[in-house]
Amino acid sequence: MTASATPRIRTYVQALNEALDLAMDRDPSVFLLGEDIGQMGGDFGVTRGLYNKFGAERVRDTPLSEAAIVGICVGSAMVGMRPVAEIMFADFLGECYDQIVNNAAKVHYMFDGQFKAPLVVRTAAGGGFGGGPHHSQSPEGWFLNVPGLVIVAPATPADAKGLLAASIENDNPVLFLEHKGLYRLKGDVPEGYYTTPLRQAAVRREGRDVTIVTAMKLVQDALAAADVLAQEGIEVEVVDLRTLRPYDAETVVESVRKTGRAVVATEAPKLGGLAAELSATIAEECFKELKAPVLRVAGLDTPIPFSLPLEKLILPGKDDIVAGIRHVLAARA
Amino acid sequence: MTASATPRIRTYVQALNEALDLAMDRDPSVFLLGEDIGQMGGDFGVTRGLYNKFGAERVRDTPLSEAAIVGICVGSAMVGMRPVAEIMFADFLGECYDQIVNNAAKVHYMFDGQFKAPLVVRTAAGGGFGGGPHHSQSPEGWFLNVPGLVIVAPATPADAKGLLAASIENDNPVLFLEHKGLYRLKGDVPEGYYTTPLRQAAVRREGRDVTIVTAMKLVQDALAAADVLAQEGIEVEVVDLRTLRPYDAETVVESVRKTGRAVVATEAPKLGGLAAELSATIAEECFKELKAPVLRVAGLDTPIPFSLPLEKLILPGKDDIVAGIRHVLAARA
Amino acid sequence: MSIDIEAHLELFRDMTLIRTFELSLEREFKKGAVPGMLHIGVGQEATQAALAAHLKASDAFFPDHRCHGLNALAEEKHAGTGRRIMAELFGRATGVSSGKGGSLHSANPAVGNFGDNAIEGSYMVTVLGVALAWKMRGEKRVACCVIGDGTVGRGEFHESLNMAKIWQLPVLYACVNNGYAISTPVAASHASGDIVDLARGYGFPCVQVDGNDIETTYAAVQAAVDHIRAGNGPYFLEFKTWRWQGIFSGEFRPADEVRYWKEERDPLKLARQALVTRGVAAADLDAIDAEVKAEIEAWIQFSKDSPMPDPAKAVADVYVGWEVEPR
Amino acid sequence: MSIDIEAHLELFRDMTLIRTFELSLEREFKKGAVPGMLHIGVGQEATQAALAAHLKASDAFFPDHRCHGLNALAEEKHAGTGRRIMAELFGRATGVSSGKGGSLHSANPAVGNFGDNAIEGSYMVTVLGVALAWKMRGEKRVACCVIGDGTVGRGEFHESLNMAKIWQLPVLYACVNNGYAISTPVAASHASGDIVDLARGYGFPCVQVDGNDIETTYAAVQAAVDHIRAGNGPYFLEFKTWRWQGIFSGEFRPADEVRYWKEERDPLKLARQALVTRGVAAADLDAIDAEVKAEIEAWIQFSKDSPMPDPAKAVADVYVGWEVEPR
Ligand SMILES: Cc1ncc(C[n+]2csc(CCOP(=O)(O)OP(=O)(O)O)c2C)c(N)n1
Ligand SMILES: Cc1ncc(C[n+]2csc(CCOP(=O)(O)OP(=O)(O)O)c2C)c(N)n1
Ligand SMILES: [Mg+2]
Ligand SMILES: [Mg+2]
Repeated sequence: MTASATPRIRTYVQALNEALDLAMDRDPSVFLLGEDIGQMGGDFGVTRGLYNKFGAERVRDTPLSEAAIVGICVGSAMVGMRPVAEIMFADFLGECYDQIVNNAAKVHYMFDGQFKAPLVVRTAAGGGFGGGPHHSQSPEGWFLNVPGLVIVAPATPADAKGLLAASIENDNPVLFLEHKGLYRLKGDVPEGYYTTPLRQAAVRREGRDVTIVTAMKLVQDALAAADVLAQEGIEVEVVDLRTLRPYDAETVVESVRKTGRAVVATEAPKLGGLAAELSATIAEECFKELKAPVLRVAGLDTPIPFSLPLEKLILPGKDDIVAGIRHVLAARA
Repeated sequence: MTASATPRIRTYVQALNEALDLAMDRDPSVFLLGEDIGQMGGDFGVTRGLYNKFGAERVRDTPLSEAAIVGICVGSAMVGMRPVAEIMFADFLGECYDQIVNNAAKVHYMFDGQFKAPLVVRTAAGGGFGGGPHHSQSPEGWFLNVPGLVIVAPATPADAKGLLAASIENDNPVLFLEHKGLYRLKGDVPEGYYTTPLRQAAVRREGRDVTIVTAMKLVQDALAAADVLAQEGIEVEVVDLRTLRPYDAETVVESVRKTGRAVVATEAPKLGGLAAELSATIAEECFKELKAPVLRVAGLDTPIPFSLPLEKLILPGKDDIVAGIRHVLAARA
Repeated sequence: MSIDIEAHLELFRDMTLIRTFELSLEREFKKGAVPGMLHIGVGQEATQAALAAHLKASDAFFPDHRCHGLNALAEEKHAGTGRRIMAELFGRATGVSSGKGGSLHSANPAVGNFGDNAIEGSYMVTVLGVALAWKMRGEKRVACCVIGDGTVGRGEFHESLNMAKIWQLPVLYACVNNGYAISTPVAASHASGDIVDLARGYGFPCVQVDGNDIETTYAAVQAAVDHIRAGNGPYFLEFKTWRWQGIFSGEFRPADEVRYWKEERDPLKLARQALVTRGVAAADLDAIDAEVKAEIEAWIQFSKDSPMPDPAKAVADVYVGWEVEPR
Repeated sequence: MSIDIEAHLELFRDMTLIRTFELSLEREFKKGAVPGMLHIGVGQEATQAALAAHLKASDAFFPDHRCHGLNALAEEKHAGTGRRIMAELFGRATGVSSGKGGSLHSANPAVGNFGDNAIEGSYMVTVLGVALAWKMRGEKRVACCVIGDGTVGRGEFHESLNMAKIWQLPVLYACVNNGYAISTPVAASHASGDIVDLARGYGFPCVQVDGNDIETTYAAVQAAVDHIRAGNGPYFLEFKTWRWQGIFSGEFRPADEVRYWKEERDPLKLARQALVTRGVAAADLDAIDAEVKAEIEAWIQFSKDSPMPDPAKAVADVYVGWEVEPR
């Protein structure tokens, strides 16, 4: 997409809504299902207006049956539909884990390519609002070791629209993570239908001193951190992963080969998550260029507590990224 | 445990059975539940004889209700029982994922320590026998990013017994992975009740040239690989992780600091799994000492196919470990 | 089937407490003093008061997201005051879960409160474990789970009722059918708008009752608890009721439906009428009302005056016996 | 209610094929020629033959782990030969899933076979999606899932039946109640040993039939499929039957039960008797038998002669359009 003369400012929620609206206009096989997505427009308003426009057949309210919601996606996708499910909170993915991991992700492979599962499971991830242990998690780590699955996670309104459209067009099962802390974020969103390619990271800001690789809401925090450090003359390169599985290791590696230093940041805990994967790949691929160990900035190794001051301690933010970058820069080659 | 004069040879299955038997003898709050674990003794014979000895109350056959099996574990553990569930195949953990991740792993934390969840979910993991995509997976990666959960995975008969007893004694929820390829493995198993400490890796073989960090069946493959390489004068140190979460990073790091080179090996795919975590931690902690990038030997990024020659291509084994070690040794510092 | 007047008055008082608790809480929530999400139980006081009346501290209940009132009553009855439930909602150190749980995860096993699980319905299988332990140990206790009509959509409904039956477990299912799951009408979600129709196949008593009449709910819970304590296995109660809270705070239901339930079926108003008919002076009821209001304001003040949790709590109790690194 | 003699003979032949397929397969399995695990459908031929008779290539069925026979019949009827099901079990390139699936994952959508999912019962919710798509597109097709009595323990049973009803989906539930899940008797697993008791609450037709009498199963499937095709929504059939295979290969059931089912209720023997009674010569039936046996041996030979899958298949089709690195 090209930058338009006057920016077209929309929220992340509006951008997602536009993607659904346009995708449904273009392709009659696209339909939506989930809890309270109809008249109510979903818990976060992402499907608002679509029920009135497309009707109850294509914007389907379901019972609290998360396993069935994803099962229906797989079955209908097997016969040519393009279902887009909303799982109200990402924390509830545990209830349809089997369907995602053992059905959606495997149906193409285990039946020798005879079926495809072009479905999208959209869900609201992330914390920071006092949602407590069951409404705040970042679940990408739960699914990172699952071949066959695609995980997409936009960090800007423009990407929210383009990546959702691309996910719906894609022939693979996509777990689409929307960070709750981004829903109200505003940005320039091009008009009309467009797709943003999957498996391509975006360099959000160029810099030569250190690379930070991250995704979702922390991209915004990383950009803010880069602003702070820029005042000290430190040039931070910010890589927004966008697709988390399978991901664009080339862009990541190229950036770190240039800067020689890397911080990776995720809201999820450090142990066994996306941060580990990124740190491992960077260390393996940039062995010669790395001037300091990769540093993981991540959520603490705990569930997410309700009380706001505690939650703030658990989840990483701009200050932790600034501190992490300083640490990595302090290390001598 | 000390080595006895005459070895007491038992299979891994027998060792597990002894641990259950002795734990039930010692502690009336221990009980077993799962599908066909009663009269039949479980799909792999791990509970054989216990129904006759302890009766239907303490060795409970259940319906095919995996969510309920784990839910019952959590509920009974909250009021002081020590349930040990058998989930017939690890692939079925998807059906009780919510219970493990959002209930068992969080009940202690989110209610401020007022409940504990001292439960064990035993399950048969791993491939290599033509079980196909739903009976062969290594699921540790699904759970590695889940704070509050303990993951234990014995590689020898003696450890199978000691680690299972320790898991039952432990006050945390334990996911206990038994590799199907080890069930018939024989080894010296000490008599009587003993526990093998959790969170302590075992150095299975000492060596100064390269460290291999692995777990479960691949420990046996790594030892075989070390034998092969020893004939060329290459000394491989084999670290058996034993507890996969939270794990013994000290032993791993200490070994790699000594050898300067590391291979990590898992049957599960490389992307986003245990191999990534180990590679990241080694690279971060042994930055100065590493003479070559850490190498991940892992399953290919695919579901597990049924046909044996295909499965053999997907899953790593001794030869892949040998090749991996050679590769790491070939890299100049 | 008339309750004695003392008990009836106490139930009226308990219902008043729930109503006041919830409305005051909502006021504070709207002011921004209460973080997170809020689901309130106004309109459903008769089911919660009846459960609180019959469950002992040695029983267990798994509350749902609208059970602040039940939680507070259990605290009052068995620990002297309900203010620690309020404090939990404010995320304070004095809350029952030290602020780590909030509205959706407040527990206190000492009063029988086994905590909500915000994954709606997941505790339908957890409750089996509690009940099984008690049965295995020969303890005559009741394990109750409160579920909404929407929650019945979860597969665990089936796994739970089935296993409760085959093992004859002492489980009380208290299903609060308020007609909607968020915005979705019960009949659009379920093969039957009467949840008992879905439960009956499991072969244990399933009884549907008017959830807005305290005398009815009180007697129904009594019968259920007696059945269970006598060792007769599980029991399913469906309370037909209605919640005053719409979608979060917005109203979406037909005006005549709203009017009917709020004006003709308000459980508090009905209870007041019944008591007046039994000869209680309106002034006595007003006095109860005033007393309860003062009490709740005191709880709110207590909550506001309470400190935030100690930062060390953030990394405490992840594992029993093992430390987690702070930042 | 008598079927015409042609159809009856064909059903006999189909049942004979299933029996022969399974016994020959078991023989090869015991020799080590067939890898993995094996569950065979001997004793349940009448349910599978009846389903195969009424399901069209344009319908969909999700077979369970004992449905090699149904799978093979669907191949025969709609693709000319069933040998690619056999080859799949041998893990060969010529198998319906090119050897990647095996016994538990053989599919061929061209004949309506949507594949087993070895996570028992998971396809109870997948089938809803197929049925929904057809309903949305106005296609008058049937989506069938075959489930065992044990599989009914899964929570998805509830989610599936409930949603099939509320959306009036064209789903045929074919529940094969053979009395056991591995070693566990149905009555020990379920609130009722009659699965229809658990299904009836959802408010659509639930019919229990003798699963060993081919005339009964044939008529029952006919009625169900007619109902569904006419747009009347879901239908639940419970076939009361018995499997000859015990726990894998060991027998654990009471001797008189075994004798009863094998001698008095053998569906093949019953069908033979019925045909003889109808005037068919025993020699004609023997001829069918011989012909089928030769056919199956040819399928086995075909399987053995077939190559193993191309190694490139190991990394093919993980993602549509994206490559996965080989080793
Ligand atoms: C498994 C799960 N799915 C969805 C939600 C989101 N959610 C919270 S409350 C609710 C509606 C529950 O309806 P009901 O059980 O009828 O309770 P009510 O709010 O009417 O009292 C939903 C969908 C959740 N918390 N858990
Ligand atoms: C979810 C799940 N749990 C357990 C198993 C293991 N398993 C395979 S077949 C089976 C028994 C199934 O019983 P039933 O449905 O009655 O079928 P039958 O074998 O009697 O035909 C079990 C427990 C499985 N494959 N999937
Ligand atoms: Mg409701
Ligand atoms: Mg069965």
